[in-house]
Amino acid sequence: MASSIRVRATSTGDITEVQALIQHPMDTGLVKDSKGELIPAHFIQQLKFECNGKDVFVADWGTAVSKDPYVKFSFKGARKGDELKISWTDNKGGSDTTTAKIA
Amino acid sequence: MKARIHLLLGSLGAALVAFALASPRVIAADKVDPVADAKAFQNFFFQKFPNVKHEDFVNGPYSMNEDMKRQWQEKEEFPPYEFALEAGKEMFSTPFKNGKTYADCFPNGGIGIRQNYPYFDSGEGKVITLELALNRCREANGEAPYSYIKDEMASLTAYMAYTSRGKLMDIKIPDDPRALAAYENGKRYFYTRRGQMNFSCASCHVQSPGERIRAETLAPALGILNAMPIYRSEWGGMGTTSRRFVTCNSQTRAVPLEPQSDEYRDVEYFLSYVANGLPISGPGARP
Amino acid sequence: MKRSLGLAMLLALSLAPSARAASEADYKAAYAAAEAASKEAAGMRNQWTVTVSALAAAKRAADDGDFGRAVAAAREAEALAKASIFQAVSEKEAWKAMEIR
Amino acid sequence: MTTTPKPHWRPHPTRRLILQGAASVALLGLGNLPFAPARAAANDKYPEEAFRQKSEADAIKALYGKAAEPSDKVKLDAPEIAENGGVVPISVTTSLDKVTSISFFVAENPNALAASYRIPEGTIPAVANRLKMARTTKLTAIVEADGKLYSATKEVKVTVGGCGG
Repeated sequence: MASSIRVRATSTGDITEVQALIQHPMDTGLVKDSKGELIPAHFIQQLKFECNGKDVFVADWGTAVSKDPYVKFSFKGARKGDELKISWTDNKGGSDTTTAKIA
Repeated sequence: MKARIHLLLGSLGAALVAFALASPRVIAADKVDPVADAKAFQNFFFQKFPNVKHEDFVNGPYSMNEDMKRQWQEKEEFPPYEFALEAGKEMFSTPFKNGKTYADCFPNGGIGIRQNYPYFDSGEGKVITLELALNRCREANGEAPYSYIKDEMASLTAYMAYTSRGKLMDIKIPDDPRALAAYENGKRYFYTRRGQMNFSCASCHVQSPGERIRAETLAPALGILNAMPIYRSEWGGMGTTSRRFVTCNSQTRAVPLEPQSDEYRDVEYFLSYVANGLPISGPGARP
Repeated sequence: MKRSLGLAMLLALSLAPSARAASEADYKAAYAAAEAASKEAAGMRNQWTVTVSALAAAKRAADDGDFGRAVAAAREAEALAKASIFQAVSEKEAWKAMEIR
Repeated sequence: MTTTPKPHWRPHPTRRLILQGAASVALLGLGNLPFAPARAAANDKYPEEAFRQKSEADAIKALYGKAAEPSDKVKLDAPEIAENGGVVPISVTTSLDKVTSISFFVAENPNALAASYRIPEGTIPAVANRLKMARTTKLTAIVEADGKLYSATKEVKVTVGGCGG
């Protein structure tokens, strides 16, 4: 199945802008389902972006991050064609990783 | 809520009067004229909201409220319906067990045709919506039909809508009395009050677009289906036209009809026809 | 909201039996009438969700043996069903008044 | 156990791989250790303790261990009325330099700390994301620059969704 991470990385001059959208329920553990039972907490805790072997951005997330989370940031020091590695881990030990070429 | 009750009693009273006076004159004057209807419908909104650009009406509540429009535009940079779009594209090209694909069921391979749906099928004498056509295509190829309100149908219609983005809505009413009857039935459904709240679609989307009902900013009825299917933050997921109709009904405390029953197909026919000339903007993101 | 529910309750009370406790027979009669009205409303494709829940509440109360509450709920369901029938009949023409011309 | 900071010079490739290997192993191992020490967020570990705090003050103390002072160099952008409490687009930018961390706190949420970002050297100190807000609340963004904390706060109105039924 396609990766749960959608990334757009575009570089203009020395600055690379990165946008990521991740498919994940981000359940808070405080919501009840239709049968009235609590849906257990299930959310991404850490999201890491690496480029050229260096962490360029690390996110620590709590339960207040929206479902199908989105994040945007920019960093310097990368060029078109460099590879960006994105990986996340959630509180249930789930994880996913993908790579994207900087356009 | 108090106002609603006066409305309830008031309209029941008025209805009594109208009912008593229903003289032939009212019936005779009512020749069905969709062209005139569409013009009057669009002018009503263009005059009520003079500074909303005509094509902006398809953006629903965002055409009514600047602060919300900014939040929407920010979300549109990387919209939450991205996953449904990609899933739809994948499903659209995955062949059925018999080797055929959806492209074989639709004109132009299903690409860029959403603006012609729903259409009136003279053979069957009924309105065919995009969702119905997709399920019929599945059944014709030996596949089980999808639920009309769940994600698979939303993903398929999302992809087909995306391939028509920007094309102008172009719904035809053939010269067939049954087509006129279906259009009129859709119009009747749109203006008929229902549920204990005694609301019709028009009570919210014609009388008070741009205003709030609790937290929701109401969308104008003009172009209200152009963005379907929509990803609603409220639902935390995709919603087809069927899901929107069913939930709207239950919110007025009316028991919803079966998805794709005649009334729903006809009201979709009416609403799409009067939005002719406005661009398709699906799939959409909504509050 | 309160007014229309009050209206329905008022309607129900006016039909209430004398002071003696409601029996299962009273409940069966009240429920049958409510169900008939609800079927008619459904037949006109204009059923209200509150009618369905009032009918269910009547059945639940009867199952608990509380026939007083069951009769009241059935009466309310009947009143709501009748209101939705009235709405459907009057809207047959009334909708034209709202049409954009 | 702390990972050695990334040296500026290009270390011998295999040494770097070993370092990276050690770092990722450390990370996995410490994923959900109960006693994560409440030290500055600059290290690799997930600030479990800070995310568990209810109030904003406790969360800031657990995450950074020091107080923040409001600064107009921190530009926080958030909607006046959230169209939907579940998806509130917010973003922060700052003209401060040597920024090492940016965090968002939603005062009225069950747990105040919503998200915390580590900004390595070379990354622009600006973040945009979408948060959940339980009800009308104060939203605070805190930027850690050169070891000091600077904050900006805005109120976001959140209303109950749905229209009846």
